[in-house]
Amino acid sequence: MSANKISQPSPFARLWDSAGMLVVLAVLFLICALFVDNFLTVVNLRGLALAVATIGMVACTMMFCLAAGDFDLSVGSVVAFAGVLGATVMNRTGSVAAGVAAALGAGALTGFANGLFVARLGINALITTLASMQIVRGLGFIASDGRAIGIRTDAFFALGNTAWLGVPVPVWLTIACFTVFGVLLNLTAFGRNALAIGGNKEAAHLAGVAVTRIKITIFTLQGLIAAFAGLVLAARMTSGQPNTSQGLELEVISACVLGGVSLSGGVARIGAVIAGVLIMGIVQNAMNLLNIPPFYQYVARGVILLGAVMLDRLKQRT
Amino acid sequence: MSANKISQPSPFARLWDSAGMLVVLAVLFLICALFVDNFLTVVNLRGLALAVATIGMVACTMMFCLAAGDFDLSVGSVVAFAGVLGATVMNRTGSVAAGVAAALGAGALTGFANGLFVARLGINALITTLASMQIVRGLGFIASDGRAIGIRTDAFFALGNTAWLGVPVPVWLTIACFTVFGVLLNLTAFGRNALAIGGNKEAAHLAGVAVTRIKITIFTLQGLIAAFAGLVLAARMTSGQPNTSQGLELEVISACVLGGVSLSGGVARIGAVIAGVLIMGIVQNAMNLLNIPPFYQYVARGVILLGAVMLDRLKQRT
Amino acid sequence: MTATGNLLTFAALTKEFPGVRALDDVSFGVRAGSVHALMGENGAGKSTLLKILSGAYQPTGGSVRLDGQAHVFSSTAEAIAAGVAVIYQELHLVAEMTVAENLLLGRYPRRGPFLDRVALRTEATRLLQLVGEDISPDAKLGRLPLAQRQMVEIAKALGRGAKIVAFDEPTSSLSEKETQRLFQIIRDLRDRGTAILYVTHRMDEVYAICDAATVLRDGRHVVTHESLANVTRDSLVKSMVGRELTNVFNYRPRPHTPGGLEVRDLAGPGLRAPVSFSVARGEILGFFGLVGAGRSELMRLVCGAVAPAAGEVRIHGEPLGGGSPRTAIRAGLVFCPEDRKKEGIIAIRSVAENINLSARRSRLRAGLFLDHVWEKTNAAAQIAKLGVRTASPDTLIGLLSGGNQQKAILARWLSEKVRVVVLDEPTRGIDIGAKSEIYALIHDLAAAGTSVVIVSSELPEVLGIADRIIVMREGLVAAEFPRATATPETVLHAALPVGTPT
Amino acid sequence: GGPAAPAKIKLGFLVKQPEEPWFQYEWKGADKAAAQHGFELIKIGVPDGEKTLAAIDSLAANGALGFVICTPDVRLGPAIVAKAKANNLKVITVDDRFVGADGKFIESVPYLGMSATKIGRMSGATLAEEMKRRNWAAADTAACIVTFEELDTARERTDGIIAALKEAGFPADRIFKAPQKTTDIPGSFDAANALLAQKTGIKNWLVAGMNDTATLGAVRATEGNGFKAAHVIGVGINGTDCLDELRKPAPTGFYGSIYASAPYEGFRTAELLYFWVKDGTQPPLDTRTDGQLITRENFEALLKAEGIL
Ligand SMILES: Nc1ncnc2c1ncn2[C@@H]1O[C@H](COP(=O)(O)OP(=O)(O)OP(=O)(O)O)[C@@H](O)[C@H]1O
Ligand SMILES: Nc1ncnc2c1ncn2[C@@H]1O[C@H](COP(=O)(O)OP(=O)(O)OP(=O)(O)O)[C@@H](O)[C@H]1O
Ligand SMILES: O[C@@H]1[C@@H](O)[C@@H](O)CO[C@H]1O
Ligand SMILES: [Mg+2]
Ligand SMILES: [Mg+2]
Repeated sequence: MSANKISQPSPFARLWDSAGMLVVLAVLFLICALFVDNFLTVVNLRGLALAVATIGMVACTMMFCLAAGDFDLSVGSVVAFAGVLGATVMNRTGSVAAGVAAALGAGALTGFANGLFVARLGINALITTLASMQIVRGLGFIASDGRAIGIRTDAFFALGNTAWLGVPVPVWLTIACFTVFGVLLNLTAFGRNALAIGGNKEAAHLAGVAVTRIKITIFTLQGLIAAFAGLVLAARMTSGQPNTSQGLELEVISACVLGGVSLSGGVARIGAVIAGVLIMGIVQNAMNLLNIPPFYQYVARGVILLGAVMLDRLKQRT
Repeated sequence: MSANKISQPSPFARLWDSAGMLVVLAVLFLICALFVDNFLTVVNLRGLALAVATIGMVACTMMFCLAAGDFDLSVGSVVAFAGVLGATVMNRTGSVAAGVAAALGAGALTGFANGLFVARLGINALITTLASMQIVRGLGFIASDGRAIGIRTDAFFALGNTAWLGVPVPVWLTIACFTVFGVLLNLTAFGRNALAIGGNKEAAHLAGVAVTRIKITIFTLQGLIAAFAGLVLAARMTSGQPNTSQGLELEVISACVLGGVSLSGGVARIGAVIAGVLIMGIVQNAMNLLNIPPFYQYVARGVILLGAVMLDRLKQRT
Repeated sequence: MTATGNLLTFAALTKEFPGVRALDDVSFGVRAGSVHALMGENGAGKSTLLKILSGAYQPTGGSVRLDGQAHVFSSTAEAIAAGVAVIYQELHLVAEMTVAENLLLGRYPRRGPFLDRVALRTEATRLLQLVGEDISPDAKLGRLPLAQRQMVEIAKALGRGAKIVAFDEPTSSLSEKETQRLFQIIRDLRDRGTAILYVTHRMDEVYAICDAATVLRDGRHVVTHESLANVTRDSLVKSMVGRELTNVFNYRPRPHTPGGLEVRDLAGPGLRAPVSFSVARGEILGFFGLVGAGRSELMRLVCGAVAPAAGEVRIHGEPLGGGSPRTAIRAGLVFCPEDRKKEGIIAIRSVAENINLSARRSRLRAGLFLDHVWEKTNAAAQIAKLGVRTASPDTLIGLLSGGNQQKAILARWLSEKVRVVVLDEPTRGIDIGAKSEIYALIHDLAAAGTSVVIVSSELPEVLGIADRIIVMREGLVAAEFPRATATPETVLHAALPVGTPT
Repeated sequence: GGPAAPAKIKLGFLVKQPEEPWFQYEWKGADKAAAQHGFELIKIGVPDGEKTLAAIDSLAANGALGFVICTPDVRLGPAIVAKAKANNLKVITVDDRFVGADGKFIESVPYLGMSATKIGRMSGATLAEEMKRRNWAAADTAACIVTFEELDTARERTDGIIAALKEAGFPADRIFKAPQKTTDIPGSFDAANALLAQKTGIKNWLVAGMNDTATLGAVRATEGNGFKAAHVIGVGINGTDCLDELRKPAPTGFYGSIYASAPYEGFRTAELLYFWVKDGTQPPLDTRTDGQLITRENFEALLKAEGIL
């Protein structure tokens, strides 16, 4: 604990404090723009945006989970299952709407079950969502017999493969998620209550916050959005893949934590989450552009992850 | 917040409370012994014990990490790296001692670095150990060029492939780990201090407990034991494999949590950890013996995991 | 001020936090074998001074002299080694561990490489006896009531045999009996030559055990009285608050209308028999009792924090269904719990967030969106009304001084339109000036027809503010006194266990 | 090249499991082609569908004109083809052939490799032959096939193994699957161990799996259960993870591996793509390579010739 200087913090320091990761993001972006060939091309930026679409959507609700002091490891499985289920139902019925509804329903149901176990029965979130991660992954394999299910309904591909104003639809959908959940976090009582629960569950309960209901809602939304992301991904891939998105949960949680969301609850900012997601995406993209061999990519990813948090940590020294 | 009884709990309730998971374990064991063919054979029990050896050893130190309120995601990578490094050094120098020393040294160093970042620099444990998980995994791939490195020094195989009193050496080593770390947790000030740090870091710090030093020690031990487990694994497999033990971290953490170790720190019991490890091992073993198809195994694993915690949770209602 | 004869001297201490100067050039000395009161309003800097003494904070300027040597302790371990023990305002205990493990935290006895469990238990038992607590050393700390936890905290610090002991509002969660026991301990320490620094907001305590007193205001040193013999209460208060303060309680009789809160045959954990009572509209009902008498437990049942085993709660004649704080609040019953750190504040959220948490419910647009104008104005208004000392409404509440946190939590409940207010130890840690303002607010609430229940372990407070007093003892209602017949003697007597000589 | 030299042609090489030695060798072969013909090779690992699509985007951004791919899932074919077309990139598939939404191979995309089923059949046939050579009685013998059905190509290979064993007359009821939970050596070790605990009274074991790793783990399990090397025939696939095993001074139960030439496949596909991009030479649509059995006796010579040793 070192001595603190008084005096009003300078405007720069204030910006740095409230937006540390955004600054790190900006610096990273600038470095890549200057030193990585082809980084700043329309094609690449579009690719980059698409590459973070799934993580971005799921991160929105994960942020809420973390804000309320929980987390959800089942998201990767739900993404995969939603794709498989959506594909199967669409192929059987020929109806896009039926496939979408089935997938979203299954996702929401998974989330609701997670919520029930965690919030109502008080089962640890790690165990609960690790269990549902396995169960849902297994169901995905069973439903597809372990093979990708090709989708034959052309109408569905539009969701993944068309663009509007030059920006692909999945990217618009990600932006929409960021907006909706940003608003939910900052401008509604729901968001504030989630943060209060994460900050001090007992105090929130005594202050009349409906702790159980809000937690269940958050988990349900998490399942719903993961399923939605799974559908978008399936549309992009024109197939539902039962073994896709393994490890997504850790990527999403680290993007959030990198963005400064506290693992122990009570602290969350949508801007920071966006920054976290983009930082991870840019690092991967730049490494691909620079043709760094995969084994070295592991090392580089780790080093950069650490570097980013340490840069952010600097703000507490200034 | 549930009701507190003023009356003394009955002896049965006390046993249940302190040993809930051990009871679950006993019941599970009994069921398998009765209903699963070949479960209670020497061959199978030996296989079962070997199957949980790696998880068991790593769980000992993970328990300490969790007790102190942290966790370590890098263990799987360290296991793999230690095997690869040990194998490479042994092949190069022909000396088992040199290989073992190199692997243990690298493991301890990784743990020490994790500890420094988490305890001294205050970087979040998730980010830190996720980063080192990637870095160390990458180093393992680089060192081995992605290939399994076969060990040609016969002397080393003894560590993995001999038995003493009919029990394989790796199992003895696991038992030794449980004993050492059980003693460390329950009978030393180090163990108590770790729990105090996890229970209330501020209080421990104000009472003069050397929080930083203890945390760094724990992480270093974690790295050391993970490397040790990696060596034993390599000896058993007669090769160091760079992509082994992916996902080990989650398995180990869930075994601990299943055994009742709190994710938020301050609560740990070695008996419960052993129970957690064995429950997970028995479930997997029984499913294999019962020839449950792999896709259904996912579902079954999840359901049983949930079932076990819920059974344990019952104790809070009685 | 000279350092002669002083075991402990603060020399030009300054401590700055971002946007706040908590201490500003503070100097004074504490003699060996004396009890030195440290007084001042909430946020005056008392706890900060103690944390510098203990090495938990490092000063921005100045130093602490022990035996004439200047120190700036860079860690708590250093201060402990130098013979300093501090009992902090907020408890620092590990809930999951046993009482014994907490008592000897940081200095576990060893036998070779191992923990010496026998010595641990023996020493813990000795410490518990020292503070006169009959608790099992093997009990889990988290299961103890607040007051006992406070006593454990005290015993823990005393066990180090320090030559300087500092207490930060140790009695704020103790009742009369423990307080007396604590005073005896402090006198013993003093007689053995220990220098004692004692932070309190209670005037009675200052005169009961303190030999000298220092007053801080806004982080600055106001005065040090080396002897209290010729210092009047009023002049002390004036140097603290900067103005005269007469008639703290300012009691005014009010009309009571029946049908406020009615509690019938309520049963549940902590109560040995069903409890019934009622509070009229406009009435203030005080609950007095010793630690563990069951008052807090009763209130938790009333407000739905714990589901009752039987019985009924009515508000304005309507039965309160549901059994959760949420339904209670919606029916107009609010509850301010006693353990502010655990159940009151959300430390990592802002002051404004903490104030608006509950009341914003009825200000939402479309049932969902925050009314930002209201959020700002309400927080600002409440901060002003209760005099919460905070750099801004956006400061994290956890950074506020203890008393200011308490005020912010009261502000949360005063933001509500209420019919019944249940306050459990509402003035814990609140300075005397603010106390009188809060009493005035309570009177105003009552005058507007609210039913008020106030649980307090401070006898003068209950006697001073309540229209009627219920005394609880060992999970039972022991007696009830209208204001007219309540005297310190009768009330205290009813609270003591049967057969205790008075 | 010098300042006046025209920019080098850039080509991508995407593989599903970059950590596997197989793909490391494929990349090495492709690197050789790049050095020989003077183009630039961009190597990206694409473990799942999403990463594949992202990798194609970054190839396009990087100015590549085409790519060779071993897809993480053959049913990603239509999406990959569409993405390549949108970015004006030429595609050649290696190892695993694209499958369309109708379940049929997409034959319009040039393919080079050896089918997973075929390589599996070779492994199974090798087991049967070696068993015959050792004169094992069918009644004393059983087969332990380590499976990983979560991965489509893995299943095709193990299905191939089983099919070949049956065709060789091995009794179907003595072929046992041991599903591995993870695809590392301990994963197949634990799976085989559980199987060995159930099947008592077997004297000789045939052991195989999706790759060398799977077989190695199962061979270790037989050793742990007291089976001497003479009573175990283990055959792997890949021929890359088993080299140290084959070098061990005393023979183990690991008999040999079906080696397919990864460096050749990498070299050839990269070269074909380069000619296609540069000169418009259309590559053949379907090129098949052969697997070869490597054992303790022949592996040194054979792999030296391949440039792997
Ligand atoms: N860690 C901190 N960061 C920022 N401000 C702080 C911190 N600790 C204390 N302060 C501020 O310093 C001032 C003095 O606080 P302190 O806790 O010393 O007051 P106090 O005299 O003990 O008050 P109380 O009687 O309410 O306990 C307050 O304005 C408080 O908000
Ligand atoms: N002698 C005792 N030792 C330990 N626990 C006790 C004792 N007496 C009561 N308790 C516990 O104290 C609780 C009741 O305390 P409660 O907080 O309701 O009392 P209170 O009158 O509000 O006193 P306090 O001033 O401590 O708040 C019960 O949970 C009971 O189990
Ligand atoms: O995945 C396999 C790889 O391991 C190699 O054997 C070639 O074929 C691919 O399908
Ligand atoms: Mg204070
Ligand atoms: Mg109380």
